[in-house]
Amino acid sequence: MTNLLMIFISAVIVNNYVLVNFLGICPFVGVSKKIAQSLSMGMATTFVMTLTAAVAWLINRYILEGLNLQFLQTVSFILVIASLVQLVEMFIKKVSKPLYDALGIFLPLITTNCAILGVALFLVLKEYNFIESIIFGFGAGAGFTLAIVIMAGIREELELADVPEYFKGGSITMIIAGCLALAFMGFSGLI
Amino acid sequence: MIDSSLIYAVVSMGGLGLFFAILITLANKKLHVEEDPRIELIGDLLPGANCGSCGYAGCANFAENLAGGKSQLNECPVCGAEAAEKIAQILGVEVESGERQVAVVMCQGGDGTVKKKAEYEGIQSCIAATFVSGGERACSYGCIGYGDCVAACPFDAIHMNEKRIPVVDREKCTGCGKCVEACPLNVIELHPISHHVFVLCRNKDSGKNARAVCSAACIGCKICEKAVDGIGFNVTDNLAVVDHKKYTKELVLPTEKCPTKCIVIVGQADEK
Amino acid sequence: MKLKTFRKGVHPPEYKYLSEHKPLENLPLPAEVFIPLHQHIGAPCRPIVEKGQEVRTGEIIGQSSGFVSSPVHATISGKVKTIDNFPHPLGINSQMIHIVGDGEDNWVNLAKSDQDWEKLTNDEIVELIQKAGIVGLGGAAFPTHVKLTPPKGRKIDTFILNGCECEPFLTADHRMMVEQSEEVVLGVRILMKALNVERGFIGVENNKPDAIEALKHACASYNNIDVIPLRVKYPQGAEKMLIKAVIDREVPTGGLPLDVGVVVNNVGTAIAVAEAVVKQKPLVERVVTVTGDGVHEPKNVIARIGTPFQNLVDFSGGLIDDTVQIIMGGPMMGLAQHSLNVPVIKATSGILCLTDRDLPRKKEYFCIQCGNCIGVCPMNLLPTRLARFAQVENWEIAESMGILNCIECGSCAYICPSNIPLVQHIRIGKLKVNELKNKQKSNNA
Amino acid sequence: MEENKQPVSEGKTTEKKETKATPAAKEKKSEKMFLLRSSPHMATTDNVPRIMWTVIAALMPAVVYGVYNFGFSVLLTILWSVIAAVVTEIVTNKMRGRDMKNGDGSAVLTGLLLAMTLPPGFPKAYAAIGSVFAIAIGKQIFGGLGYNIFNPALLGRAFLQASFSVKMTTWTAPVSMDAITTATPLGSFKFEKVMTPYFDLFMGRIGGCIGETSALLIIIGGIYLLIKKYADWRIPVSYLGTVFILGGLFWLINPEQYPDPVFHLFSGGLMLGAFFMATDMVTSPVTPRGTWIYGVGLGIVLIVIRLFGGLPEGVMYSILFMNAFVPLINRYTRLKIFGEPKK
Amino acid sequence: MATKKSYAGEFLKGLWDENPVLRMQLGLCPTLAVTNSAINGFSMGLAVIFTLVMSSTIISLARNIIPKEVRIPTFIIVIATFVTIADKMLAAYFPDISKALGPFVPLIVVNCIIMGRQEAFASKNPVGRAIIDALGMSIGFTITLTILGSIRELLGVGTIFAVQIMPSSFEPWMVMVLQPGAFLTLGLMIGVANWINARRTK
Repeated sequence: MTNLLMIFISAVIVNNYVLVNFLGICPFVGVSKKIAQSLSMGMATTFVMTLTAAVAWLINRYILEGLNLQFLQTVSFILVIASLVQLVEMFIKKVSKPLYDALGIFLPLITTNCAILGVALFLVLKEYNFIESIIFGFGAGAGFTLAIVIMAGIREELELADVPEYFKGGSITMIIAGCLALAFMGFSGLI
Repeated sequence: MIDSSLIYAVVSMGGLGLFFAILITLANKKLHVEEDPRIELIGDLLPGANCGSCGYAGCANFAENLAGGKSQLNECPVCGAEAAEKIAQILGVEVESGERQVAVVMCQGGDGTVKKKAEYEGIQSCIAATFVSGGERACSYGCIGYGDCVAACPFDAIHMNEKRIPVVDREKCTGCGKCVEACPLNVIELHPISHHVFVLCRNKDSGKNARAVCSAACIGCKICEKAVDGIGFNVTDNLAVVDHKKYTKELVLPTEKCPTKCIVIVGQADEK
Repeated sequence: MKLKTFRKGVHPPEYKYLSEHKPLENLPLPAEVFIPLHQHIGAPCRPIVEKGQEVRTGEIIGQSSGFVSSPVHATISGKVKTIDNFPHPLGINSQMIHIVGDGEDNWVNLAKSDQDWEKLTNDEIVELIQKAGIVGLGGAAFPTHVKLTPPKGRKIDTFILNGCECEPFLTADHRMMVEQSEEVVLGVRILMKALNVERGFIGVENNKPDAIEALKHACASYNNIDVIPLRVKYPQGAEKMLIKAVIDREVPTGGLPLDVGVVVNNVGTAIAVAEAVVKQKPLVERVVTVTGDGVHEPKNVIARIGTPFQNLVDFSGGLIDDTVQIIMGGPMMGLAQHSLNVPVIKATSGILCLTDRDLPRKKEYFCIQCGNCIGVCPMNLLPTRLARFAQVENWEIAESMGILNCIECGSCAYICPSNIPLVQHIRIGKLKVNELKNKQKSNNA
Repeated sequence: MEENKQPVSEGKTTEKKETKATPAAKEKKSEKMFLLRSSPHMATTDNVPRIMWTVIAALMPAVVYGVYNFGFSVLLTILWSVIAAVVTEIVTNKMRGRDMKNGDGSAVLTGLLLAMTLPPGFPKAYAAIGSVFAIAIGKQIFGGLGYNIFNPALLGRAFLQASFSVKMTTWTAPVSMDAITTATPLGSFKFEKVMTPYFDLFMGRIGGCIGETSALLIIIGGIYLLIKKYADWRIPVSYLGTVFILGGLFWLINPEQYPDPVFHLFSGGLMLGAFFMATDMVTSPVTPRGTWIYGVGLGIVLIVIRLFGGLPEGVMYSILFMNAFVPLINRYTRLKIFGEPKK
Repeated sequence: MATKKSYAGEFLKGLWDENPVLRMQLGLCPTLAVTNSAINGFSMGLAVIFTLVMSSTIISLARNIIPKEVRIPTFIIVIATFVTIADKMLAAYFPDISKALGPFVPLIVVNCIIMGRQEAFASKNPVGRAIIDALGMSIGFTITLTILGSIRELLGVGTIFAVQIMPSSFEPWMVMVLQPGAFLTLGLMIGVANWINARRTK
């Protein structure tokens, strides 16, 4: 139990996906302009990450390891992720329009989010078991959500600020991320 | 050994691929949702990298917003010029019928021309000044001079001259009307670009009062009306107005005759 | 005992000593008056006299058909010289009737004797008040008869007389309460009858002990009227704050005092009502405090409406050379004037002449988010945020944060250490938000 | 008030009557221009520079004690830091074409606060680097004073901590007395389980950063600020309160493993952080409810880092971490508007 | 194709005008993650050059036979194949670098630059152009990464490409090779690039 908690906290804060591991930076910069939007994005990502973690673990264990085909990791993971995401998107779109508007629209964006593939690759690297993998995927998603919502809050605030012309947009976002990374360094050694 | 792993590889990847390909194709049929056909067309033209740089949730979402007229094409930093052109065609950006409209500043009461009535201190914006007796200029009809219109113009087509009266660049102006909205006293009007003769004043006070506050004010003396035999110029409420319907180029311009020189030919240069 | 008051607010220096002990004085009859046709909230009047026409004092010269409107009367007898646009103290020029006096002050026929008002019906009282052209004399100039006619089904149970005069410098109401306390109480009784209410309160800030004393004495025999001393705090005179302070009811957002069963009126209004109902005398004059370091001799003057400010300032000894700013009303909410040629209107509670000493020109700094403005906003808004959202033209968020609830009392800008013109920013925001709302409404319709 | 009353003659009024009829005549008459300004026309005498300098003054007892405690050389460290901050402020403002008359004292305060959180033996040049970073990246790049998200001084310190972590954790003994220990009380507890006497903690007879040793003097300065209302009392109360309660809880669970709450309060940079850093107006929430949330969050993060993290001290990180949440807190803790129905 | 650029133009746009990192802010994950030294940044750049050029070639050649509906999965598989090849090559010949880059080599698959170029360019242009475009883009990417890596290495360790540059008295700013350093340096670089661009277009 403690072990699972540790994995979770580690994924959320100590080894935050965005700020410490540099994964999922593109959506982190792109979709962090509005709090509401980034929250949806975070939740959608968390959902897909959890799902991916489970499926990737299964594929890795029962197909790749079973057949000794580890070199196909990248290809098979990305294939599975892309297909899964597309299926989920279609499904949500059909089933619930409000849910689709809130979360579904972010799904295509998530396919090419390296955080997702990252989850799959990391959990193989760290040799987690099935439950651990799911917790890890969920934690990584939560960490992503945390970072992107904080960033969106700050960026909405900076709409009101007099940021120098040349540093607007991607530049100031990176610098804020740097400051956040500095702040998150306080948690190093926590786990 | 290599052979067997090769076979396994081909079989497993092929199997996975086949499995998902069939699944997606089926799902696509079963779960299809009707939407604006333009969205798909636009989506095809967008880069499709789903990078999120536009700030939307992926290309499809961006396409939806484009089709809904909620976003601007230039928000996508990846999209090339060609694609942009084609998308613009799909969107069928409405070509306005009739003549191009441009903004005209209906006031010449700049610094030195209009009397100054007080010192104004506070937010340097026209709308803010309207809360405080309309700022420092004595004329309560004309330009306040803090440039809200300049700030409102999305095309950089309006600028303050040295007398703090806005000047419209008729080339750049698209007639969007943002400046008209921004001006708290409605000093700026939209007119077809072919109209060149204007009475650049809006002061409706009696001639005496108007002249007292501004040396370029229309004083309602009706000289212009007489000069063109009442065709094209009308004086109502102490203010002369050009009737562009009746006004023709053949008529002698009363520009010179106007005692305060408030009848002005605007931007005829661009007609050449 | 702890004095009643509302939450938050500020306490600026009072400066009342300049004029609080100066008795009311009658201004000599002006040689000419400019009577604006728009002196109240609501539809402006149309002139019903013509150029050259002879008028007598108290004659109706401007009338409007709208319900939320109030007639204007000639305030001196003489001849209408012209009807034209002249500078108005509320800002830009507006239509006024220019009367040149004959120096005789001939009145229209007034009632010979005092009317026994207690026999009148409510409607008759309200009609007399409307005919007399009475509007809120505290500054808002809302037609009084409208306030006295609550919509059907609304029960008014309390009347509050606003004797706070929370603006610094101003002492007009104070002097009236001291010198005309009997009439004030009479006005309260008439208003209470018109409204059919049993309970009446007179809220007076504790810095006017003589007024409290006089009023207590005057209403000693009426046990349904209480004088309530209040802690000195700005903006206690704002209706919503006063109701909160006196009877602890909170007017809902976007609502009016009548939503909590209360009608609030100003001291000057009460006196005007008393005169209008008992003597049938229309509103032709009001008390104006002429004060500030910029005049030689601050005074409380009874002036005819339409008298140019210049006359009042001259009567108070004229301006000193250092005067830099003329304000109509108090220093917190008053309007800066660009000229002394504007006339006294029904809403002119004071003419404030300030020098550089009172008005050091302040430099604006960046907002440091100190939150002082939030600590004083009586409406519990976040002024710094509202102003910022107005500055970046994010009207939707500004509206969602309640920008329309701002009463523009100026407490936030007063307390701001960065000297940011918060009120001005918020005013722009309110204007734009209202514009947007109207646009949406017309789009939906 | 002067009493030289001018006679108001009849003649004067009639004279006016002629000149008043038209605006034209009016203009000639009153050449003097009045000032048009939006209400309110009165303002407090408070202003931003005064606030900044008051905070600096409130820090002075602790600074003086720091110099006394650690020797004259720390004064030079402080000077280096302050000068670097001011120079950076001037240069960056010039680059943005801003009016430099806007000297508001905030750069001095940032430099001073940064220096106060450095170890006494910290190289002066590095202190200056920290200051430059604090002003340029911590403040100016966000648009200058009032727009920064993170406390600039702490951001500068975090930068130094990450860059020169060895130097940032090398403590020199106080020179003013027989040193009890060269390590900070928190460090010695965390790594050696050695307690420091309360009285020394309270008075500042301990090792530590330049300006954070004497809890007493910091509290005096802090209370002065609270009285002047230049700091929000809710923040130190909720911050210290949370640390006390949470620290106490853990202490009750296992007194061997975790220090007692009083030790938590008076050790490390908590007092300085609670009174001077967390209360920084720019980077703390503006709403009352927001400040409570902020303070409690600070306390939780601090305890977590102190008890479970790899570092002995977490004041700086707790404040920086919570700074990041301030925009969200501000957004979601709007006050109930007067007359708004209760939810 | 109204505005057809010259081959040189097609190549140069990747270096500056459409520089993937500085101007379009794409492919940021590897940019940040592997630039703690110049050599790492450079190697990542090489891997991207290889992947982008190869996959662009294939996709450009096959652009007329790939059905529209499944083009994205097809692209992904093609890219993933080359990424795996690059990964294995690195591991075989430069095990140290491969270790340093860690999972970021396989993560090239989901690098927006590569996907974006396939969608926006290679799938619509003949093979010659596609290769030139891919070269321009990936070299622009490589140069940016190398510069970023050099700055961080110089300040964070005192060396560039492991050659000592700073005097020995220089105490390295450790933060520069850590995560905050990556974000901050890139942020400042983008800002400076914006500034240069503004000056250039003036």
